[in-house]
Amino acid sequence: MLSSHLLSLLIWLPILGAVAVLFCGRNASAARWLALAVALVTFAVSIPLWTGYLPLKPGMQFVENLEWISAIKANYALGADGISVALIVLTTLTTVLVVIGSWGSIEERVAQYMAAMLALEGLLIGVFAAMDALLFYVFFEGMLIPMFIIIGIWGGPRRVYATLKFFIYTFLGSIFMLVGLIYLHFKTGDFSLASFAHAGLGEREQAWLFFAFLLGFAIKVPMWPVHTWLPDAHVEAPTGGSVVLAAIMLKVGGYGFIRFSLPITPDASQEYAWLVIALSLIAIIYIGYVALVQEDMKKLIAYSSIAHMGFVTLGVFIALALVRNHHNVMGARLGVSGAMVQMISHGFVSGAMFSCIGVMYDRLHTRMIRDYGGLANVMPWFATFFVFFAMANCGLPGTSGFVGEFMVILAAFQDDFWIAALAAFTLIIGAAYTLWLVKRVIFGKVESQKVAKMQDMNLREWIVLGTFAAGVLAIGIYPKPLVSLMDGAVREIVQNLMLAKV
Amino acid sequence: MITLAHFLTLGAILFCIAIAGIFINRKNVIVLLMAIELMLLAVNTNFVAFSRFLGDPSGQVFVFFILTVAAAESAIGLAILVVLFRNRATINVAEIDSLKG
Amino acid sequence: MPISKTILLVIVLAPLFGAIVAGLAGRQVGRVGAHTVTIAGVALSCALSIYVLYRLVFDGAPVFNQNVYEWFRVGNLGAHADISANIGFLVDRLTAMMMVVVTFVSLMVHVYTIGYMADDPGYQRFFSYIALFTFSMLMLVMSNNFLQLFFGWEAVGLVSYLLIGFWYTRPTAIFANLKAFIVNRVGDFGFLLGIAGVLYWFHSLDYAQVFINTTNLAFAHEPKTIELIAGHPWSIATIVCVCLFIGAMGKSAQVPLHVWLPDSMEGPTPISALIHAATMVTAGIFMVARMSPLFELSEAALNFVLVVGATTALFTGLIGIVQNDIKRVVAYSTLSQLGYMTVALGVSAYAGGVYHLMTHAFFKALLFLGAGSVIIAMHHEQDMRYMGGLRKYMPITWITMWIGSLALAGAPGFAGFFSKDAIIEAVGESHRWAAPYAYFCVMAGVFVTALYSFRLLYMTFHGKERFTVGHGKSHDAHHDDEHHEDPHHVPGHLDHAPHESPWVVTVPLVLLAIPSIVIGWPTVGPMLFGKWFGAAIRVAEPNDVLGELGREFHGPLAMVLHGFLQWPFWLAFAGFVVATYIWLFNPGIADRAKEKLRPIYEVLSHKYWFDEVYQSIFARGGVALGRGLWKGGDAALIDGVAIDGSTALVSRVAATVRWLQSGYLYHYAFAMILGLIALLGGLWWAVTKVGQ
Amino acid sequence: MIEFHAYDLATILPELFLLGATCAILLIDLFLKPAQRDVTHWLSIAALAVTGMLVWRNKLPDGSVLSAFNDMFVLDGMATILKVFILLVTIAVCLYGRAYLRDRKLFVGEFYLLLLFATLGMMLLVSAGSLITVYLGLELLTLSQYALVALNRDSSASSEAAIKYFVLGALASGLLLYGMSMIYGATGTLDLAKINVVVGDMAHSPHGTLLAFGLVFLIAGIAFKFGAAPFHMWIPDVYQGAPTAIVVFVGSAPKLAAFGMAYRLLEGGMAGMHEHWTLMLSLLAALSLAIGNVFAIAQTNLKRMLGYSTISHIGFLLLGFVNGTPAGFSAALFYAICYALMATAAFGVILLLARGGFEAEEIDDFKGLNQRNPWYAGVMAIAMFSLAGVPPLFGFFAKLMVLKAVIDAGQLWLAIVAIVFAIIGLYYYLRVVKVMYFDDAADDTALALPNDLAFRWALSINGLALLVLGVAWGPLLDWCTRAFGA
Amino acid sequence: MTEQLPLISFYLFGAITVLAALAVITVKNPVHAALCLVLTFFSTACIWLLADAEFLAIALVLVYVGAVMVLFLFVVMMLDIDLVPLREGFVRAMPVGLVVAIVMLVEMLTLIGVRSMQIVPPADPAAAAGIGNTAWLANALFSRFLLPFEVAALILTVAIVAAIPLTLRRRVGVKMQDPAKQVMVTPRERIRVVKMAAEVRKSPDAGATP
Repeated sequence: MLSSHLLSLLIWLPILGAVAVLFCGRNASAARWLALAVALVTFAVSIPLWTGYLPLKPGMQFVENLEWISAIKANYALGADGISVALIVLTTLTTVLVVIGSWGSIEERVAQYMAAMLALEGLLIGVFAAMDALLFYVFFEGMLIPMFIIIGIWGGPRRVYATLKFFIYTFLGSIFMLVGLIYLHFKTGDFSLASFAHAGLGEREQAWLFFAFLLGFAIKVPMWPVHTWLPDAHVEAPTGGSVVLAAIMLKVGGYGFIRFSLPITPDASQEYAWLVIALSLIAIIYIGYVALVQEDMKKLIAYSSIAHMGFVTLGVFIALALVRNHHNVMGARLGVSGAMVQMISHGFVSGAMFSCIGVMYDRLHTRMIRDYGGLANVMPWFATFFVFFAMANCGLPGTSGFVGEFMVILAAFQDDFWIAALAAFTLIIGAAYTLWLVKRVIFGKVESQKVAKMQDMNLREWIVLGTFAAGVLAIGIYPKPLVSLMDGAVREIVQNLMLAKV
Repeated sequence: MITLAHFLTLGAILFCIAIAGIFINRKNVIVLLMAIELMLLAVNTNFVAFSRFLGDPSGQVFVFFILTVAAAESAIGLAILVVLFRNRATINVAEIDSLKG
Repeated sequence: MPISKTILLVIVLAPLFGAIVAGLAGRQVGRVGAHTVTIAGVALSCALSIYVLYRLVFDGAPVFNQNVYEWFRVGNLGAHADISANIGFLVDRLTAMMMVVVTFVSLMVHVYTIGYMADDPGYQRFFSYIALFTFSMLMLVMSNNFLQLFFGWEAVGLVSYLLIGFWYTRPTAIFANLKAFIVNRVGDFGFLLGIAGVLYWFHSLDYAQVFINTTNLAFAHEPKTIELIAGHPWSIATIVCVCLFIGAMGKSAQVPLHVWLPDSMEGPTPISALIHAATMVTAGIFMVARMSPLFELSEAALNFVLVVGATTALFTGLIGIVQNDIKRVVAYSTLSQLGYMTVALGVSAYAGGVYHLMTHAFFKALLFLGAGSVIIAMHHEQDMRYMGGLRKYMPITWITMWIGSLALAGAPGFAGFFSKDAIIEAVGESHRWAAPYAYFCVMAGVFVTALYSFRLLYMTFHGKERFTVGHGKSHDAHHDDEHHEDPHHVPGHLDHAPHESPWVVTVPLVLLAIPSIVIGWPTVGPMLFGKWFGAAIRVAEPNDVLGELGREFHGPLAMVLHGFLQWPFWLAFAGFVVATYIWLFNPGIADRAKEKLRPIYEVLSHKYWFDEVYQSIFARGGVALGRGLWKGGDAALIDGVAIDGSTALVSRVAATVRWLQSGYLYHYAFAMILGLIALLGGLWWAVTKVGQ
Repeated sequence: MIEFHAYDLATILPELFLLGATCAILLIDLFLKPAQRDVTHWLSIAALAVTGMLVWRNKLPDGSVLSAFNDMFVLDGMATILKVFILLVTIAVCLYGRAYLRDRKLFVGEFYLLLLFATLGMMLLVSAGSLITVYLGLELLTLSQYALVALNRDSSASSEAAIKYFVLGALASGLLLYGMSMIYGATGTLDLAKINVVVGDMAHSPHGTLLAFGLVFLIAGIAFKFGAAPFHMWIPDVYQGAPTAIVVFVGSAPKLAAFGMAYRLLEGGMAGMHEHWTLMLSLLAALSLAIGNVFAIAQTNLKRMLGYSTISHIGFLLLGFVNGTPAGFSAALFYAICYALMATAAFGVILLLARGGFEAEEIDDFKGLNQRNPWYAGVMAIAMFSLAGVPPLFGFFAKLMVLKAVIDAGQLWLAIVAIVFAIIGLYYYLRVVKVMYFDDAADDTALALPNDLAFRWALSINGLALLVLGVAWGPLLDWCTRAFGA
Repeated sequence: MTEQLPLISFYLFGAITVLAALAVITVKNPVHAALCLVLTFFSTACIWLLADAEFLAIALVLVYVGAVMVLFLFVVMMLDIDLVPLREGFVRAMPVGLVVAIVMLVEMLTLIGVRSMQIVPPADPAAAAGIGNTAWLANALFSRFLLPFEVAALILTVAIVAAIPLTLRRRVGVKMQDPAKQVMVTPRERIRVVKMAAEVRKSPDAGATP
């Protein structure tokens, strides 16, 4: 019973919890505790999802399929494969950490904040679990609202600009996708992803749909040149918002490529793989250079997120190139797996980095690099964590940051030396901007009086950063469980690519 | 003999005069109401003509109703006009522009 | 009986355990606890390494090659089709030798550190780092696959980064460690590509599998060349080897990626000894030797190696002559010696390279620790111009430093002699097109080496004391090292007379001095000419220069005697004489020579302007580029024009067109009529169109 | 001689009841003191409710059509569903308006009477079977509306709005009548069913031109009732000028009636000219989308902004017609219902905030509403997001169905136009949310709400309905689909 | 000649109609405009007579001229509007108005296809049925068009309900007499009975007695 409705439970528990939290009204502590309880329960519920998933069993698992709108054959269809499971668990875990992390940093309208967070969690899980295009779209768009509220209410000075930009940007992308979905419904008569995948589309149709999807997901990822909403959103968002945004929301884009572009428009995806690959490489290098010169820590990390997500898109589409140009199945699977690992890993690393910045911000209320320096003197433990996460951010082996990039670069090389070379350039530029940040923030003498007064981490921050660190280290040292969790799904995706008429 | 064309042409001419009256009129609103009456007159002429030439009474019945409604309409219109005048002390069309943009 | 996996695991994990304890629980266990646990760990793994070496060499235990656990696997079709990466150990004689060298030197450094860092607040942290380094280095040398190799490769880089920046309040230190890491990353960039190439072309990341596949006929059908630039087919072996060697260039500080090593001297001296002399920097040499089966496939790559090595060997040595910072002199000599090793690799004399690696590890660690001892005595004064005449204060250091320098200069009989002489001979034997150039470089290098080695000795231990003791006034305001604990320090001014360092410092010196003298005698025969490494190093028949030399080899003694008749010896001797004349008898010459040879001096003292060029092109250029892309690309174009521009346009349009809603009735009516007319017109048009 | 049958009366029973009730209320109201006006209020609501029940009782089995009074009056699925929602919305209008009217000394019986007459007109309109019934129902509705708009006779704004509305409205009905005369001339009958038959035959004969000519005028009249560009000019002025309590009405129920009228005239009468009117309507729709959204951006007055947004929504609604199949009409009907609900919710909040002497109609009046009253801020936010068409709210699915209809019709360009302007439209809806949630209130005191529980409950339910229907909109959609026998 | 008479009269009345209509929208004084409109109605009524719609012709005259136009004139008089400023912009608007009207007219006539409509009217059905036009009309009106007839009544009600509250207002301080009140007066509202002390006459010799 429970296990058969696990996904529904995961979606609706947080959303109903959010409603409950709203009713806490002005009672802040009640709201906090209730939110934490809900988040923890949700996380607990997501564990059996992970343990109960059978990696070798093909197809979706935990499937639920209820009729929703009979007139247009839109169903409440849920299901999860390895990739979804991984992302869902990441979501639930991150939400717990976010709730803990914003315990002290959010002072006003706590109930609304926590409620928004929980609602966001539910919607995100919905996105990762939806097997029906319309349902997916509803979650996909719906999650804009809580994030809009979060950034707008608890954000920084330019929050209005940032949040409007965020909303309209994303809406712009996804509404074109909507047209694509409706067109597919026109072709197939229902909204299930499975039947979309067998819509029997012509070349031109596929091309149009591919670009519709591309716009939608590229903005979410985000890919160059539609990335500029992200830095603004991150800079203005409260810490929790940034963490969720970076750790999970961006993943929706990558996930969308896997779920929509590849299965539905395989030929067009292969046709235009070069384009996405080019954009990904631009993201990796161009954005790397841009990150180098940021003066605002959050902006820097935001840009580095874009660069890292570049590896996700690169991995996915390099797989297409491999299948088409070389019929290199293993390479393709390596690339896709790499991309997926990179998504999970980036979830941890970027989440951790933003949490670190949050820790600093709570003390000094500035994100400007120049206001810091010499933190190692006053907050040694924090410095340790920060350097660790920085190393993960520049892809040091032994941390999760390395695994995905490593696999993607290996895969890229199988397609073309130069693609791999350009991608591998991240080793240099990534290290440059990350470690330069470390140098200016953590090392050096304590310059300002304010810094001198900073206290080392408290228990809550310990829990948050500690958990992130554990995840980063675990994936870095022993990625196999993660990879094999997703391997089945990846295999099917790549096989579908092989089946596609080329 | 008078043909249908005659009536329709007359109706069209009246109609156009009415329309022209509505938007070249920079004078008081009453003239607008009159222009509207002209327009209805044109319509009625059409109906009468058609009814005659089709040998079917329903056209003339329609005219009957139009006359009725037009009366009611002008009553309300004039009432509104009075209210307007009481508020503005003018019914100059060119001065009724506080709602715009 | 094979070696048990448990032992190897203990060897690797013991230092890690120490590191974790000392690092995370440093405050709890305290200083003593920290150094006890780490030293215990390293000592344990050192002992076990020696045991493993013994098992391999003397009771012929088979080579150990097993996976510990699978890191990831993509696919489940079957062993060959899948792409999998493992963590595992490959222990043969080469590995074992490295293990011994690493753990032994590391142990020495641990002990030495107790004294050197005695009064440093970061004591525990330091021990944790060096123990961690030992772990990483062991992972590197014991790996049986490229993934783990890369892991160790980057891990040692990380530790090196942390240790160079150990005194993180020093601006120069944190600049140096950033520079070191990034330059290393440039190398790793190539290295990673090399690994990717290996996986692509040799279908595995496992050494053994790869080496089999290089010769495997199963892949004979695949192209052996590829056109990276259209029209220029290159052998894939060349590409792979060059990429891998770029990694080695970064790690082993070969020109032009050598710039980080001298700056790394910002770190505490034990680190310079352990990481930047004995072990980490030799990882590149080890890696190339390990990859000999690959490199043997590509003449071009080996020529490339040869040229790079030779250049490094000579030109970095020259810089050493003009340095005044005692540690930097030693650093440049390290660079030069690494160049020698690389040259050896370049002429396929892998054994020679590795052999020099070993001997060099001992005497260079000795020199560094000696320099450190001097620095302690001088209260962290590193400028040799404020030293002199120290020999009567610190005899042990003095003697051991002499031993080290002689070994370095290749005085017959000392450890360095055997290895270096062999390399030079090998270069002489080699037929590579780059060999003559390399031969000249290494020959000249010998002279240069002797020159700066003895210069160092004389300026430090001999001549008159150029420092003042007690409360005297400082003599010149020249101040070239800005990194001191106490800002009130006046160069060359000591509060009390220098004295010999404590035993924790001197004992390692002595223990390192012994092998610096004797290690050559027993080992040269087997290791250089005796195919001692067995299958670990594979040399194609035509390239086997060491084999050539081996035929003339009649035991160490003969080699020593023969050495006296060789050019290298006389060149070294000449260097010794010149050094003696200039820096011992009439130091004035040095300054006059400096004036005379101003241009050359400029070139050398600016280190060929490498730093300046890199700084201006890559660092500043990168920042400028980034700012351009940010302001110009993101801010101006994408945001300014596309995003905000379009919104601004829309709202401006809205603000203007809204007045079409003029508020006038007749305009409203007019709009309706126009709409009507338009529709009628359209209909008319349609009708007439249909009509025709 | 007078011929009609009992079942005729049975068929129009709801209308008859409403008529009787209205007359009764008219009389009762005469004898009420202003203090007792609530009696009228509740009586009217009761009358509307009972009428609604009767409509429901008269509901026909799917697909069957019943006509009375020599086909002057047609009862079918669409009529039923439209009447139900017209009555619902009108009840909501009564509930929302009371406090506002009372504050402004407008709490008079005429308001309710005109409202009831207008409702009657709408009910007649949506089940009109003949051009005459269409015209008379329309006039019954519009005349009441003119009077309602002018009801606040001391306000110069509302009288200006009224005169504009009146003149343009009269012009529009003149156009409509002219079209009707042409169609009558071409077909020789006023009976829509018969017209449909004749048109089917003669669509491509030379008389076809005459028909098309008449059709153009019909379209103009319909477009005016909807407020589709370029026949939209009255909407912003009326929305801004008229008392809010009346704008709630003008902005909601008549759109449903207009839908019914359009369907009766176009599909019920001119089905044969299908390709003509779909083309014209698609042009009007595109223009409305453009004008509505672009003009709305520049507005600072919320009522006026909502007026322009109405125009854009009408553009969307017309897209459903463009498809021209039952699926398309049901999508359009679905959209009309959805829009009526959204509009009532949005204006309801404006009414809630308005107090004696203070109209909460500037967007800035909503500053910091979230601090002052989170609940109704939430309702307004839901309404705004729903109007903007953000899932999971009702408005999104209405847009979805319409876009689907358009794309099924192969008019991809229209869909693209629609979404491009939907994105522009998003901006001004978000601005309202932004003002409510992100800006700080001028005074942070809790909001003083009118102590009218019925109003507050109704408004809350209205807001939540947008959310609930956003999740479970299937049944309503099915109902709409069945209404067209698809 | 005689069979040409209707045509001639049509042209005559048509001309009057058009000219009067033009005058309606152009003349300066609204009173004149109203009177021109009356003229238009009269001539149109005549034209309807030519179309054998006697009842409607009369109805037009009665309803419009008799009721509506009087109402118009009444309002015009009531709101005394100064005429001078009302000429502004008229000349500016004239040409464009003319152009549009002409274009409109051309389009309409073409699309109606007046050429193809040279139909001669059939015999008057009413006459054929042997009844008058009114009866003919009434038959239709009260049988088939019953429902609309009722609705028309409704509309008139609405007109009343709408017009009264808009225009009727009780001004304070208006000297208006209310018959109801006059009837319902009671005496005590009209006369006030005032009590006052009786006047005592003083005798001249009153104080003379000792």
